Amino acid sequence: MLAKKNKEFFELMETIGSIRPLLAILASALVIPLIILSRGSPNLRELWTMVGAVLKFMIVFSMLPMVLAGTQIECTLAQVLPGFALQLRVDALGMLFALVSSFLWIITSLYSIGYMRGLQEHDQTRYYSFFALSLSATVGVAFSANLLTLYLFYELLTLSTYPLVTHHQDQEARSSGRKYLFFILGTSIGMILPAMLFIAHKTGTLDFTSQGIVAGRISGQATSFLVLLFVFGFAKAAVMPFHAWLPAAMVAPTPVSALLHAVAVVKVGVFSVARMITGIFGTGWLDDLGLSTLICGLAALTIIVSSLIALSADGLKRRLAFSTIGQLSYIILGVALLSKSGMVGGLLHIGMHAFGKITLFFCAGAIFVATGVTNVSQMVGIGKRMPLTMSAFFIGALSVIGLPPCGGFISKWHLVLGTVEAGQFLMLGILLVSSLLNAAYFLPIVYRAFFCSPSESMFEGPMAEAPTWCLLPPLLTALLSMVLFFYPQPFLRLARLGVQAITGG
Amino acid sequence: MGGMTEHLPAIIVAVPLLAALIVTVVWWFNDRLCFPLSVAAGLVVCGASANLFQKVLTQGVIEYRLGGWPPPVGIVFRVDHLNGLILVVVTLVAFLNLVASRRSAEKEFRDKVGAFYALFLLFITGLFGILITGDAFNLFVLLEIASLTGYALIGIGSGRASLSGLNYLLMGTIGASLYLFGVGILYVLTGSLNMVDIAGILPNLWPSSAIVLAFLLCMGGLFVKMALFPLHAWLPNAYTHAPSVVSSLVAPLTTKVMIYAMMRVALTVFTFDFAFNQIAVRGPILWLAILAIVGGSLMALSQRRLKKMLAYIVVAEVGYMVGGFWLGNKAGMSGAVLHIINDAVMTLCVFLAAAAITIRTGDDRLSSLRGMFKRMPLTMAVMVLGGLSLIGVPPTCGFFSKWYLISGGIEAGHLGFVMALIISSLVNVVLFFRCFEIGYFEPFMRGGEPHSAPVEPGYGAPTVQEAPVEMLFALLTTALLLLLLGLFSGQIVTRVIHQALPAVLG
Amino acid sequence: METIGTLIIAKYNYWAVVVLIAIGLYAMIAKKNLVKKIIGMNIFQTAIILFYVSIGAKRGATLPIIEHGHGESTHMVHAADYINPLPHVLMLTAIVVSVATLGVALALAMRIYFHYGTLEEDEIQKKIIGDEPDKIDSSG
Amino acid sequence: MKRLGLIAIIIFGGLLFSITFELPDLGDASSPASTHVSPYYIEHTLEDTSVPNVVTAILADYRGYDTLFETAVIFSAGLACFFLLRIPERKAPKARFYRHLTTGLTLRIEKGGRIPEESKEFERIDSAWVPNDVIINMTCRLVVPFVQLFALYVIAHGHHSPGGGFQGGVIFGAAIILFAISNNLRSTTRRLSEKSSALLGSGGVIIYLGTGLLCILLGAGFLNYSGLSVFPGLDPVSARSYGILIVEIGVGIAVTAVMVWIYYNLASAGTQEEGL
Amino acid sequence: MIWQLDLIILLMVVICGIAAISIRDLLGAAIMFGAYSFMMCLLWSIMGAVDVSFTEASVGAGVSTVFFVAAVFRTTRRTRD
Repeated sequence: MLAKKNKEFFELMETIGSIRPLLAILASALVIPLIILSRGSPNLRELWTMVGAVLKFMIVFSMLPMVLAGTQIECTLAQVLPGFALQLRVDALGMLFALVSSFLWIITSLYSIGYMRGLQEHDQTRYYSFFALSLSATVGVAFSANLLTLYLFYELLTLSTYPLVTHHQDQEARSSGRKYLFFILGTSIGMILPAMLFIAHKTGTLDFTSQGIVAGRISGQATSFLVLLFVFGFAKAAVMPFHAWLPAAMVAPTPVSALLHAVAVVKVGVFSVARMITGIFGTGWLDDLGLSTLICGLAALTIIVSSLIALSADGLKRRLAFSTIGQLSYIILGVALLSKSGMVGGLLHIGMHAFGKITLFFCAGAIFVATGVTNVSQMVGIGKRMPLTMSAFFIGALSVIGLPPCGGFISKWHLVLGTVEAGQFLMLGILLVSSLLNAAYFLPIVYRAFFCSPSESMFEGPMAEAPTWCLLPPLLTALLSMVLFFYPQPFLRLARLGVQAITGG
Repeated sequence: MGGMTEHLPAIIVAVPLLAALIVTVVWWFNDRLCFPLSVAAGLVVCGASANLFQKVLTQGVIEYRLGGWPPPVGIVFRVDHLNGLILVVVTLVAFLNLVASRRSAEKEFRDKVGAFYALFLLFITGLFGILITGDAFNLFVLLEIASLTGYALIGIGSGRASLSGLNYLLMGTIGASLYLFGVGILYVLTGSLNMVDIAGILPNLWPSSAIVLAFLLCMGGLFVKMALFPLHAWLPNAYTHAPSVVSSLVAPLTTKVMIYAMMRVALTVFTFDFAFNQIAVRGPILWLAILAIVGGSLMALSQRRLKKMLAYIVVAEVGYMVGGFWLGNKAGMSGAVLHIINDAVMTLCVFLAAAAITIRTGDDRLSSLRGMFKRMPLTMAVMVLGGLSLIGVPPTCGFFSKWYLISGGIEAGHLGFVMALIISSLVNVVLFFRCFEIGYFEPFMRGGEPHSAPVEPGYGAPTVQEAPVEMLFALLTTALLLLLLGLFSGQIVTRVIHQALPAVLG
Repeated sequence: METIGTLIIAKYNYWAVVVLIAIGLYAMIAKKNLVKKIIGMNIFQTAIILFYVSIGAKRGATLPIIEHGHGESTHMVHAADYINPLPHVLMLTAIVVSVATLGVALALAMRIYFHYGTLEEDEIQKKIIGDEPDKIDSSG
Repeated sequence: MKRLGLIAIIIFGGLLFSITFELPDLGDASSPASTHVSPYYIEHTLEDTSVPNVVTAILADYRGYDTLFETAVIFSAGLACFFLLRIPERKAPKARFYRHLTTGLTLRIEKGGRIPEESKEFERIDSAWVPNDVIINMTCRLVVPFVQLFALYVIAHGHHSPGGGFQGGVIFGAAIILFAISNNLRSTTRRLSEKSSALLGSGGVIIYLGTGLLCILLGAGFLNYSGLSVFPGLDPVSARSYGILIVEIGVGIAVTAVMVWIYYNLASAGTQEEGL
Repeated sequence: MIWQLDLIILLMVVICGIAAISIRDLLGAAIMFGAYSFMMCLLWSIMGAVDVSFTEASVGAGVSTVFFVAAVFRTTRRTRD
């Protein structure tokens, strides 16, 4: 019955071939030579970065109307293996992610300029080049039509972010970089690659389809094993215990943490997991096997544990990192609930959390640039010195916690609805508890920044904000977080379309 | 010239041989001419092999009778999809290496440049000959010419090189003699030396332990030559102590060509049915391959010299190809053949990069990589690409051959092989990123003092001092090849390699 | 007794080949002196040549040089009258290969002697350990 | 190691031993080796090449390609020994030694001293002690020309009797080596310098390879000497016969030169000064 | 082929071979190797392989031995096994 309905739905759907997805990916990669060539003049170099960013967003955005109209855009690059092509396909899910990441790249680029110049960082050319490369990889993951292509861009992302994470080239960066590679490259080679080959061998295809390709071709036991391999193997999703790289990677310059570890890298992880659940395993098959509970359980565990760790973390970026780990699992949880609202919520959270979390990271960076402070315990009274920054921080925090009037509320609302729909009341409880925990580790920072006795305050004197280019981006993203509450399109529409494509309703 | 194309196979061996002789003569009068002459010969051979491959693709198997005698009376060249493909890659790799060798050859063999180029050309002549010959005994002769020149080229290095060279010579001679012995037994039993002819006669004699022994001797001899674990002992030292320009020639080519010879002997002489169904050697050889992969990788971990580490990686890679071939299914064999060409390019890439670094630092310890990303950015970029390819990261070519090998392992249900491949990939990650870390994090040292303040590696860093132009050209071309082979691997496999595999596999 | 006698007559060359191969291999593996190893290598190679020559032998046949009259040589040549020439040709090549290998091997051995001052493998190993303090680097 | 090697060898030997029973008997005229391909050579050599020595015919024609590379192997060995051992000439030695031929006295002339001019009375030698035995010298001088003559005969008569380019070349080379051993290296290199031996070595192989390539240019295949029949007075069969002769001469030259070349380098440890 | 003669020469070959690898003097070993080669060439000429034995006589017993002697002369006669 369901399958039939699905089929009808797909007949309505159109697929057109176009080179535009490829252009969207290449837009940032192609500016790299220009960036390197103009390494002598910083202004020109950063102009190229901005050109790449804007161009990329425009191309992605130009495909939005088609996707909203229910069209898929396809582009086959090369038939690299018999039966397995490097293929790009833009659907609602990918569009959602690409839109978020390419838009936030523009803002991050602006922020980078302020941050990197403010701190007089070294090797900025390398920094901008690899930044552009990693964005290419991110959009590539978003637009992948099959697991092989996704794997390619996933690995590209890992490698292109390594120099960014270890940008400082000191001992700490070195050990963090090691951890980063160990977890991410190790899992992708050790777990994803064999799992992918196993599926390819058993099914003869790796394409993402709405029903999944595994159903009926691989036994239930093997499927559960594969699910575990994928959920843990995409270590960028930081499901515990494969999360340790994320706090370590916070040694990176803040813009890197902001874009990559709030938006690109980690979201690539959860996006990949979501793709596996919807496109490879198929929701129906997972439901039949009852594996939803397994994934939900893993996610729930990660949510609670990471929130508890975040409570006790003193470094602001470290706290944000653990918060990110928890929020990522929301997305996995939402998708794994397999109920319509839950999935909408999960997918929406990719976007909503991105805006909220990037604001928080921007603020953390701005604080560091302006005062050099990195620990929460040293931020008492900072609201008086940097009121604008801390206001933005407050809004970002609200969004991440999931309170109105911020975008985060919308996604969390859907998640809650989803748990009810799926009848998973335990998960509902966990969502609520974790929201409380979120509030518990964010709000005190804000509270003590503004409301403290003068004797406690560590900052005084007149208002001294961070440089303009560090200040504007967080304000902008904070504003956008609020806007998204009132006007959650096109993300909501995209998420709904995506879920529709999967469940066929 | 239309008439000449039918003589292409002869040209492929005759031209480098002639060039070697002419270089020897010319060198006594003017040593400037050696390099251009060699390069010209390399170009001709590259063109000829590409042309020949094109012909094979359109016309199928090409047979060339030497002296006009039909087989089995005379010797024939037999070029099919398998050796046509490998020939193209081997000629290309040899050519690139020839181009890259210029500066370091002039530096290291100042007054023997002519002899170096002549030996170089004779070496590649031997390899080309092995690739195209259709005669079991002729293969031995060409094997010896390639080996003999290889011993000399390796032994010329400083320090322990001569000892490694002599060890290689002793082991190599045992290998070649075992092979010769195996061919002798085959000759006693069949009365023929032509590969195809022997294959036609052997099935009548099948339940014979003498054939099994002949098979084991041939394989054993080739295993020694290709350094399959546990017969690999000669390889790491030989490749480490050889002059770097020589190791970048010998390392990518020798083992690959020997693996080709193994395939040729197993498939064409003994036939697929015999090698895989009649005798039970598949299992043990597979386990040897697994040991080679794991052992080579682990040994590589404990090395502190770049070239020695790479040499142990070569040992592991031999395991890949041997294992893939002896999986005996279509995916595994395609993977093995694909890996021969990919690995030739990958190994060339990393060994050339190592040579470039050795030229600039005069040292191949891992610590000499310090600050190399600043000092030789392009070389290191190429090395990163080569490393990624050896790790097996898409879209470099190494990923695709690994794909076939692993799926072959899954298809055969041989979990040990799959696990070994994955472990070795992970170890390669550690190996290469250890190198990259040193190059990236540790500042360039000169005379024990950090050349630039470690706090600010960006400023006052040592000036860029890239590899010589010729070498850089070769490096960049190799890097390009790595990507191209990756992107076109689908076509290579379906259009070429599948034609080359025995028909039994479908 | 009779059968054993004929068996010996029929196979003794092969057995000699086996013995010589064993001698050669033993020298290559067990002897520490490099020149001894090289001698062993040559014995090993000649053993295989002997094997080929034994293949070519043909009872009741003569040297593979065809008797012929000048001008009109019309009488039939019977293959059974002449020893199989093909293995001889192959072995000419093999002998030449072995002398070539010998030359290169001796050249290498001389280089080793000039570098280490000895031809004994174990003494060389000791010198290597003494020469290179970073021996750990190159172990294995 | 010793014991382990011994055990391995015994096992290997046992394996080989057990196989011998499967092989055809020694001298068995009906073995496949004697019945499959080799009768063709014996029965067709005369009509194909008009060379009665079947071994020569196979060596230089039927399997001429093998032999080409066999020559190349020898050449490589010469080149390899040169490459490995040759030490570039040292500049101005400290002292020079001369021998007064009639008395057998050795003169040591320090650097800067007056060096005797080229004369029949003095001969330059390399070290204070270079043996000079008149009997050996003279005997060898007498023997060497005959050995060389025999070598030439072996090369030229290879069509009809055992022998050919290789054997002749080696014998010719051995004659020169004999001269070098009995006299000294310096007087030998004066007659056949290292340069000319290297040039002759590659020249010999070039003759072989060139003949093969010439056949291509004349429209036949590589090493197909019947292509030489375009020259006047040759039919394909006699063209093959002459082709074989040319090739054997090439082999002879190459082998002679390379053997001498290897000897020079081995005997003088690469200095080309003081022989055995 | 006279197999009795064959056997005797074979025996000599084996003895020379063993002697060549066991004499504790490299010059002696080289000479024994020459003898070995010469015996081998006799054996082959009895077996009818005249060309091969011709070559072995000149190459194996002749030039090879000279090479060995030259190498030993330039290095050392000493050996411990």
